[in-house]
Amino acid sequence: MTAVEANISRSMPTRVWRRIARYLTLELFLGIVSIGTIAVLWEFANPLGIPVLSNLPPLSEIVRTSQQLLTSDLYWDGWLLSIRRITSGFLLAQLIGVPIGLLMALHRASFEAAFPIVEILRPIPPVAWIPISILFWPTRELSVIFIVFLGAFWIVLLNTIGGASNVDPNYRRAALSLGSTPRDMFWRIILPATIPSIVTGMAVGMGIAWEMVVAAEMVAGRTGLGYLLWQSLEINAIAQCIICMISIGIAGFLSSEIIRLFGSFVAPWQRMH
Amino acid sequence: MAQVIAPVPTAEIALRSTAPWIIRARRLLRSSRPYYAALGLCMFFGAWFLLVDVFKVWRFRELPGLVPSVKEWLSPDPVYGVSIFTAEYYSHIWASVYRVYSAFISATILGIAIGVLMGWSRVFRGLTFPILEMLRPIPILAWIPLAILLVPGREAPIIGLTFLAAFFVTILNTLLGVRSIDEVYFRAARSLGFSNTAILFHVIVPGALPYIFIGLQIAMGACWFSLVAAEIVSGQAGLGYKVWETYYYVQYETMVIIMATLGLLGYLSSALVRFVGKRLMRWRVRLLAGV
Amino acid sequence: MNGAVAAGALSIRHAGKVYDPEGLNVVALDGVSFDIRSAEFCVVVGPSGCGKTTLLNSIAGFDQLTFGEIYLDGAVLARPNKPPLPGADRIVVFQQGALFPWKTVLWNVSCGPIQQGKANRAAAERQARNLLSRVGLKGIENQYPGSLSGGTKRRVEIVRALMNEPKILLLDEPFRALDALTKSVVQEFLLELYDEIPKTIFFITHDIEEAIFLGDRVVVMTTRPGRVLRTIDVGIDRPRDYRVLTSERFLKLEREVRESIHDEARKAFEAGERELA
Amino acid sequence: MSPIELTKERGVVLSNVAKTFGDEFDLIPVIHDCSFKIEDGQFTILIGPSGCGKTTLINLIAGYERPTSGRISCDGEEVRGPTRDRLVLFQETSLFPWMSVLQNVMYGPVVQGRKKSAQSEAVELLSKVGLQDFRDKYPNQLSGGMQRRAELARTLINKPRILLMDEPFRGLDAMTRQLMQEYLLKLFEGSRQTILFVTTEIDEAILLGDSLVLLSSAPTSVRECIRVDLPRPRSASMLTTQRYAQLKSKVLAILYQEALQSFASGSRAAADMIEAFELRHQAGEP
Repeated sequence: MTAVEANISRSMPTRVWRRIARYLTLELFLGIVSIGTIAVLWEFANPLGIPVLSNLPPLSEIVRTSQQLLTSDLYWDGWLLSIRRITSGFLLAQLIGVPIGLLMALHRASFEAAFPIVEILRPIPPVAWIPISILFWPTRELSVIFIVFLGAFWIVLLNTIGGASNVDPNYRRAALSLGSTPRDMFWRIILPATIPSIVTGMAVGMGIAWEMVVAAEMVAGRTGLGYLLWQSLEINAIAQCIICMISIGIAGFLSSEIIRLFGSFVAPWQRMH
Repeated sequence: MAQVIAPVPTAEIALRSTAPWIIRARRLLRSSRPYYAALGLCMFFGAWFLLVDVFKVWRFRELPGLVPSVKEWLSPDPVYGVSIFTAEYYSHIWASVYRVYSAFISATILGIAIGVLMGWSRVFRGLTFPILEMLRPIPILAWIPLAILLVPGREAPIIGLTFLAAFFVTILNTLLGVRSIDEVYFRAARSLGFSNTAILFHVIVPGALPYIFIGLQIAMGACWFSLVAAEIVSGQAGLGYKVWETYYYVQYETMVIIMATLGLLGYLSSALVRFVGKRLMRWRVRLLAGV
Repeated sequence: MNGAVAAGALSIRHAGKVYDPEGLNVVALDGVSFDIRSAEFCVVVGPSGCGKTTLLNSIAGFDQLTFGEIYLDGAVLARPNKPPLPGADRIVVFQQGALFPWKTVLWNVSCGPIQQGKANRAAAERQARNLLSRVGLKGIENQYPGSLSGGTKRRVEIVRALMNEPKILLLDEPFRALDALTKSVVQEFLLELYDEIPKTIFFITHDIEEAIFLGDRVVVMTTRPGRVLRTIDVGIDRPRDYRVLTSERFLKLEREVRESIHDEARKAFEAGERELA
Repeated sequence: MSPIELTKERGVVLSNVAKTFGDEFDLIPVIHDCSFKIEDGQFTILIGPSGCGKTTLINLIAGYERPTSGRISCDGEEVRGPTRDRLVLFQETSLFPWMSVLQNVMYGPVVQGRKKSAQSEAVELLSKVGLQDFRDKYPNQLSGGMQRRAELARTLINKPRILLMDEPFRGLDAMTRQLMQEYLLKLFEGSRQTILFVTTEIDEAILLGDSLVLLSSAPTSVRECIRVDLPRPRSASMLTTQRYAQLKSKVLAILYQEALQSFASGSRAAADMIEAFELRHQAGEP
């Protein structure tokens, strides 16, 4: 208990205070202070002449433009389209990445054959694939989804391989001794033990998927949050730019929260510490 | 391999005196890895060649062929002026490498400094962590328009973006690393009379190093990802810009060369970070058995 | 090294520790008092949760007392809520080991005097090499702790502590993680060092056999809230070796302590199991 | 090597077993030449200095590893691979963290096709080990002692011919360890289940064991076999009897030399090498 908390709690010796004090930690107090000062500095940046913040429109203007934007259909269509692209690209990456990852982890020959190819293709930034994707896929939509797919695919593949090949040998040996058939070993031992790494791969993959949707819509898309962001760049609307950025940030945050919830549902034993 | 293995007396369990890399090489050759790897690569390039160059299956006919691309890459006087013999190729490489490494190194230094500060003082962490957590979910590429509108010049926005990609990751992993150091090492250091700076250099930084290098690996990958996007939008030179320019002017073979080069540079950069990590963290070498 | 100044007399007066004074009022240490003469090997033994670690940390400066005082050589060391600063006069050998894994053995052993400015690097390293070879640990100076066995790591850490010529050596169940055979070897190593370099030692453990084998005086503590149940003068002459373990006096003492502590430990265990159920 | 006639009598027989790890580049002999017998219905103890290859012996008997030379037979047939006749309790818990305690215990019967009776057997065994209220909890919600008891239940439900235990109580605190020892004694004296128990604690070895197999330091061979003629049922009070003290000093004298020998052989002590190798090998290096 730090000094600050100690004297706060000593002044109100009731049990109720114990529960409040748990939330009123030092971090909460400092967090409010720091975010508050930045908001104030941002709002009055121009009169105060603060270097970076003064080039940005004041906070109030951003809030005003956001009200207009939130009511426009373009904005919400953007959300729907981006989410549709993300889900299809992301789900495809899991449906293909996890099985291949498990195969490569459990079958040595396929790992030794496929891994060099992974080592060649993975370092190529997915954004660099956009031209090839546009050439190859018949429609713009498919080319954007392919880029999102690439962003999430490598991560979940490597995490699955890592998870499945590092299963604690004592689990495998115990299961073998208890008389498990190869099918039992896979479904009851290897797969459950790998689930936590797969979920980590999905969470990181989702973050990169959102990066890729922004880039792909920037270049190839005609719609979506990413495209809206580029349009505001063209017409020099900084306020709209910032709102789109924040919206994408919120979307990214929400989707990784969904993955985390999915993870705690699929691997309940993880959080039971 | 049913050799008779003579029991070696315990006193001198000596490793054969041959150099370790020879041992690794001979072990590798005896294992099945190189042969399957060769098989895998043949299948990949074979498929590319058959699908695109030979049978032009379905949509593959739109793509650049394997043979023309390799020919262009290796020819002393390439059709579109970019091959391993032309200066232009290396100028683009240098432009990209310069941007990535200047951004990466500055992000590493600043990131580690701030990460250590956040790990060390609870007040500083209280002030800075919320801001970091708010900015982190925003995809790096979403910063591009703001960078272009606000940051003057041509090089600065690109390097700034690549810096951001590495900066957040490094801070977070350094913070994670500092928090992972067992309290017992701080107590031991204090009772042995270490000053604060001594604790910083001899306990905090080395202790956090393993996490820091996990962060640096991710950061290097993120740098190359963001560099290409930034160069496509606002670059004049650099591999990312060149990818888009060759697509625009229908020079598809050169586009494949640039993509392959990006892949190679990405791989070499990560390998470099791993190598530096191994050197700095020799103490993590597995036990005597020399794993 | 032998002319260590004859200091390190410790006296603990009604030391007490209450956790979370506002809420649940958990009394960890309930007025513990005993003295340790200079250069005496004192062992505190008791079940888990009897506050022996709190006592050790209060001496070392990592924890603070709620009431009572601790004096070192007559001067006040710790007062309620005013813990002493950790220092080289009270070096702790921790339970899970605290050799810096990222530094070589030589660096670890010689860093104390260097960081305190008592010696320059060359002198400290020479002294470290000399001490290491004297205790039979020659040849591992340039290795990293990660590549040493459990027993060797413990011995290096004890050498690192002694390099600083502390007034008191504090040992917090240092051999708990070792298997029994390695433990007996390292225990004997500590005894040999103690015979050669007399030093006040404050050793805590839950292993009765270890307490009697090592200590001149054994302080037996009750389970929570920690109180001194009884103090025993072992009275087995030194140097001691493993044959002592099966001597008549040793077995009598062990039976004595085991009975007085057995029901204490069962109470602590049941409390522990209940918390989990 | 003369073809050793495989004795038909019950129990496990090791004859001139040797095991060497690594390939021809870095050869580490872990077990030099081990021959001993684990009689049926007996509580046999394997005891030796740390890093002397005890874990490797367990793996060889369980069938996870093949001996480099020599032969291991169980009830006359040669040991080929892991079976439910020879089940292992590892040093660290190997309860499947993703299954509840009940599912863990039922795993054996379920995969062996006895689904129907599995649940009732498991519930009955769990109440015998005192974990009936924890059946739906996950392993990481249990204390060290409880995890060990759950693992014992998971093993005993398959009625193994021999129970192999690799320092199972090492991580437990003194009190829990004592209670687990008493519990294991009650279990053994009730069912005469054949047990091979690896430990480095001499008190534990003498309290529990009928016969002690003393191992040398690395590479391991059998130094001596000692019979423990303390009466059954055993109790902790026997720890301070005179007969016990004689046994202990005899065992201590032999093993103390071995522990010293593994320390004395220079900085690259063989024990460090073996301990490191076993850690690496246990981590399942292919």
